[in-house]
Amino acid sequence: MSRIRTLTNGIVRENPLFVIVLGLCPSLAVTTSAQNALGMGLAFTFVLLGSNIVIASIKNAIPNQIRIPCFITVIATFVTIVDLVMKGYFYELYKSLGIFIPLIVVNCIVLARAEAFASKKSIFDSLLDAIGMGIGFTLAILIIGSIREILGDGSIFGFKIFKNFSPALIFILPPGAFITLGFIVAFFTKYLKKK
Amino acid sequence: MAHLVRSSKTFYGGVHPAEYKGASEHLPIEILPLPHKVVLPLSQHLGAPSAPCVKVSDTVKTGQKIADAAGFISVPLHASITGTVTAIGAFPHPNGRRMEAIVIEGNGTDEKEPAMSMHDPLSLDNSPLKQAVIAAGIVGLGGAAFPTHVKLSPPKEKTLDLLIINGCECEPYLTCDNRIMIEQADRIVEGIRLLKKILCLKKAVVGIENNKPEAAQSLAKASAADPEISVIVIKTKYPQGGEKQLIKSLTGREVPPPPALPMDAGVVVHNVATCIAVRDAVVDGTPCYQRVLTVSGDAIATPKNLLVRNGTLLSDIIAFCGGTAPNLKKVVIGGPMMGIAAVTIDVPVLKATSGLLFLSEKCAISYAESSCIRCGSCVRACPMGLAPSTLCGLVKKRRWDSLKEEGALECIECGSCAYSCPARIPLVQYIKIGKAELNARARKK
Amino acid sequence: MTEILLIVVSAVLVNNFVLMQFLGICPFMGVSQKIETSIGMGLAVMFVMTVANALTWNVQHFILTPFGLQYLGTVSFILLIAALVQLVEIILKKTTPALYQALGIYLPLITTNCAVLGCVLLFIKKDYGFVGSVIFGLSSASGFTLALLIFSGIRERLEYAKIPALLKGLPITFLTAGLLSMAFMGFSGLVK
Amino acid sequence: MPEPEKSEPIALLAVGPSPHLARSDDTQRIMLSVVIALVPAIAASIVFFGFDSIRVLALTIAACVVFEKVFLKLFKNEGRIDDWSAVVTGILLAFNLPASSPWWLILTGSLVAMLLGKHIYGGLGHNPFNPALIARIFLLISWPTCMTSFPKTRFMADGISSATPLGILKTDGLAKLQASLGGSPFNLALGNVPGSLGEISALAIFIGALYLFYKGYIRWHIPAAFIGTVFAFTGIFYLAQPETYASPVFHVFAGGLFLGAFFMATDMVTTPITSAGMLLFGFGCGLITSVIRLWGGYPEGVAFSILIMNAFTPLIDRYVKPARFGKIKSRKP
Amino acid sequence: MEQPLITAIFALASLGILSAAGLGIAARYFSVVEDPLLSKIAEALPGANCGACGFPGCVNYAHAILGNKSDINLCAPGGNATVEKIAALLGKEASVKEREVARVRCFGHCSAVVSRSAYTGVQTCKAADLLNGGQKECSYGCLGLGDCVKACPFGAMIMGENGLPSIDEEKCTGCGICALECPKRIITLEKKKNRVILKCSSPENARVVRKACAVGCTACGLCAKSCPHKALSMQNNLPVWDWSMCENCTTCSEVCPRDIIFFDGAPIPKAKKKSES
Repeated sequence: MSRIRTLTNGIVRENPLFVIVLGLCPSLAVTTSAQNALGMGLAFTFVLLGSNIVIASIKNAIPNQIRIPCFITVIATFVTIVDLVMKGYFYELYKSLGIFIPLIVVNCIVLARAEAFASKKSIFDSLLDAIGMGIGFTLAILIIGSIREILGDGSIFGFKIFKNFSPALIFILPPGAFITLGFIVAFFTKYLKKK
Repeated sequence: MAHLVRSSKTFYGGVHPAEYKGASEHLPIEILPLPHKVVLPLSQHLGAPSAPCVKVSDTVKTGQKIADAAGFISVPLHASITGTVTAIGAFPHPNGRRMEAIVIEGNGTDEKEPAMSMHDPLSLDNSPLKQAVIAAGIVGLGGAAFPTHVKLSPPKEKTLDLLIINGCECEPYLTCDNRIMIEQADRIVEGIRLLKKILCLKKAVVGIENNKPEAAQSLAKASAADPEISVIVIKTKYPQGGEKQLIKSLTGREVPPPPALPMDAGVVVHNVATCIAVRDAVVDGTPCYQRVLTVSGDAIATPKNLLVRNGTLLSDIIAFCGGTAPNLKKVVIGGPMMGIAAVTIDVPVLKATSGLLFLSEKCAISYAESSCIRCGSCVRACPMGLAPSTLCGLVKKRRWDSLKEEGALECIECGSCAYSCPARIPLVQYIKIGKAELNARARKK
Repeated sequence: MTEILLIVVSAVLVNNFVLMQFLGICPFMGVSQKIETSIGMGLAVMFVMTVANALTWNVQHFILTPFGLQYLGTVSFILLIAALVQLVEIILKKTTPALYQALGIYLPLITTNCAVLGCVLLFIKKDYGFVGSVIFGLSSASGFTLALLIFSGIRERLEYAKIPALLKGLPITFLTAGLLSMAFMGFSGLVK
Repeated sequence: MPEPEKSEPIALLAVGPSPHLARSDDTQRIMLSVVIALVPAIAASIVFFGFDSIRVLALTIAACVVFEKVFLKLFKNEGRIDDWSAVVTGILLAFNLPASSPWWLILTGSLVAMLLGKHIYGGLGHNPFNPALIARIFLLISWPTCMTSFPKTRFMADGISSATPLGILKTDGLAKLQASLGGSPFNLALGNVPGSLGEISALAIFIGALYLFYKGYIRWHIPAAFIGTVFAFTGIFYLAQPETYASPVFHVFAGGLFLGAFFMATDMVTTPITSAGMLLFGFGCGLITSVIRLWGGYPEGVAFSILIMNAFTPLIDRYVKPARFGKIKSRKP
Repeated sequence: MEQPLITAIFALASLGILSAAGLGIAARYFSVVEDPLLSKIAEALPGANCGACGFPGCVNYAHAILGNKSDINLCAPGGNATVEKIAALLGKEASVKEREVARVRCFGHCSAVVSRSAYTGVQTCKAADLLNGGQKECSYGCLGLGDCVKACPFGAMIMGENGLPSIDEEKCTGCGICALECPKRIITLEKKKNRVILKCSSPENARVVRKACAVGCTACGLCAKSCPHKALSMQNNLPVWDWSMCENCTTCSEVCPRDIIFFDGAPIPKAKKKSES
């Protein structure tokens, strides 16, 4: 029961983006299309998964004072892996995500999960947590990306969905990111409060 | 020096409310018949309330002292009619609260307490003159009710060079000062010369707004004999009669923020009505127990300028002025800008009550506060260079430290800001709340 | 000269870190509640970013590139920045406690400020020279500070506003940032 | 329960704080005066664009008022619908639209103005940005083609749409601009050029603004500083390189400078409250406008500059304060 | 393949060692001694920053405790748990404070108290009181504009429909902010175990009270006379309890002719009175 809860925690109740409101930079910057958002979400999930597992397994070996630098190093390693893999196999995506792939290093969520969860719990729990949080983040960022792509480009995953619709370009430009996220967070908090 | 000078110098800010003076400015002063009963609150001035020196059922004569000053910033109180003391206790005060007062029921006569008059007081030393002012219980009759003798006793280290006489009467509706300047200019000038003598000053300036040309002419004529008194006619603008604003307009000097006083700018300011009270006290030996006030407004049958005894109840005055209209909505004691709204008409007039306004629904505004649209009217209207809208926000948000930094304590509560606010926000009230809180905090420390 | 001017205009206005590039959003949202704190945070970021750029430029050009280790960039830069921030914190605490009181509390926030790392990665991508990198760091941080300052001014004013309950807190902050970003779109095209 | 012993029932006197007088014009009347002041420009737009202008104006005003009502209700705001502020926003928004605007553009603009520009902040008096300009920029960024193709006025040679003088200057250069203007500065001042509804006729705007000056609802500081800065700044570059840069007179009368300077940059809610602050605000607007016009990607910078200075307003208000009484010590010895 | 790997390891390690060394040296030469107790005390406090202790915020209170400038039992919201925690930290003996709650000493609801003017102005008690003592005839009673309700940091007060604030004694922490906020000073902190309260604060005589309010205390003295434990005495036209003698017996509440001596938040109903007599 509690394991399931650990898994689902990150999806709605403690959604990293809409509820805890962390990791804002990529969720604003790379959500110009649903495809970018999905790519970012998966890359992020991979890093979270890897770092959570590694940190959970070596947590006893890390001296307490320097745990944060150690965490960062671990995270940075996985980020570098993702960076290289994407460069090699998904070059288009890699180009459009730009520096936000290496910037996963300083994404507060990853560090926060390492500090608050992986460094205290078992490997399996950390794995579940990472999956839950990863899905939560990916879903959230996908929602933002889809909304922005539909409104700003009239398409989703690159497919045009409306005829005779002139999309509002602003939504795939920076202001649209803030405005979309603002309204989503507002409705999400309202929805949660009612629950 | 010419006696009648026009000056275009003025202060920053201020407003131009409609004057409403037409109803009473040409009416000669009438004398209100002796009231049957007067209620004399012990607190008619700023400072400690006077201490009663009569008992219930004592008989008193007009002008007899019935309460002593309780400290330096306090004044004695005198009976304003002849009769019997019937009660000493809490009675409704114009400020809305119940305050200690002495009640005298008149016997219909007006027997005067024997007074000591002085012949040629200007040849005397100034100490007996000052004593006469203290004994007469004179307060600033312009409305502030600050004990006059305190302003006549400057500390040694302050050097003064000018006496300013305030004949601005900048509040709308009020015309009593205008009338006394027209009708009793000689007495005012006598008073000015006594004040100069007491303060050891050579020069005096009377400041009058340019909407009272008759008063200015009359005073200039009366003071023609004294080359050291000049009459300066200045722009009509509210609050031209504010002490600090008047000093600024007449001399260009700015009194520093509190606790500095006008004395720090080298001047002392007295109202024209106070000059008459000083003259009466010194020359005739008559204490301060009556004054001229204006009764006006659109809900009173006949507006008047009246000489009334201290402690007369509003109801008696209403009766003499032919009663109020049925649509009476608000009774204001004092001027419309700074006066207070009375809760009942069973309150007495005080030494410093300069007017009684009876307003109908049409003239009495009520504050239906809407959102501030940041038009800046209040900022431009504030004669003290404050930002009332900011102060109001800080009071609402309870940011007391910032409130003090923004100068809330310098506010003179003239009402220019609230008058000019299109969103009808009672800015003065907010600032007063803030000031009260700041003062309470200062006392605690 | 023109080149440097272009770097400055580009970093401060056209490609403002916060409003156009989405770097440093977390501290931007976090410490923009009061003007005083945003000034403190801004100064701290300006200092750290400039020094970090100077340091990492050297690391990049004298260690990583010669040995063909560019792929280690992310790891080594984040380590350097973390160490730098902590070093600054320790030194400030001892030498100028007053400054520490004013800025010190923001320092831990800077480590995880993606603006600093982002700035480093960007100047490497753009292949600026040493002076260019330092100027880029300083002006990017100035752009961050400018946005922070404006934003905190607006937020201080919003405290007096009647924000609908639904939008109170973060949503209105995002929306305002969006509108501000919209206004800054006017500068686009200034630098091609 | 025993009744309190009441004295004879008399109507209670109203008791409130001083002052007991207030000036006669309240928020509602101020807004109404702004509407009246906009009438000359409305007339000019109808003269130049005919029925299209009426269509755009009517639709925008109606939409703004309806959205105002909806959001007041939705956000449980006690604000008043009859304060004319929505009408003012509506007219100003219409003034920023081309006469050929399709209905959906107008509705979206009105929605954005009322929601993002105003009601997310709690309505009248609380918005940091000018609502009409928020909508204009939103539309400009979203649908650049719609917002930059303007029908020619009824007095121009042919009826196909074209760019504004500023647009021609930006894309085709100075020579083309001079050719298109035909050498007459009157067309520009009068408004016989392509442009959005309200921005074309500087003259009509100025007449309306005079009324507001007379009423004392706007002050000279912002318009003077704004227009003055644009004139001076573009003038310097014109003097240096007259073959590349357009004359300052052109810049003053072209585009939305008059509309912006007199009606948008003087919006009380979103601008500084002190005179010195207003001068600073106007200067900033002028500077940014000139920079965008001369070197930016957009041909016109008035709207952007006002929005950016709106963002600076809280800072200006905080650091530029009125001079407090009592700071001058002019005591003669 | 081996060569770059070794360089990589070497480069990273040297970077790490360099930064570590720098930090180590800095930590040694620039160390600042800070009392670790401070942060512990600050953690023990609830962090509501309500100011009930008289200090601006919890951290400042922690400073004061540490500097021996203040008692440790001033934190009302934290209650005894906090006092014990801090005491444990300081090694002091906890002087436990008795639980107090705020109570309103007025029952002058809308239909009972006479209005004397129509007030238009800032709608807060403080503003109305400052202007002229308030819009009600009784100058000691509740003004009903809800300053206390707005001030309560714990949401323990609501404005009743009768124009009087009511206090949820479970939520009330006894911080006393409402008492300070009330311009009429009619909210007082009472020990929770004392279940009786007089809902009137007017020291006026019966004639004045009757004129102003249908439920004001007329100083009839019935309560004081009938108290079986002699716990009541009349002072300033109001009964005063001596809590050391009060047994919470409800007699005073039953005899009160104006039903304003409340027991557990309500007067003892008349039905009960009759049935008992």
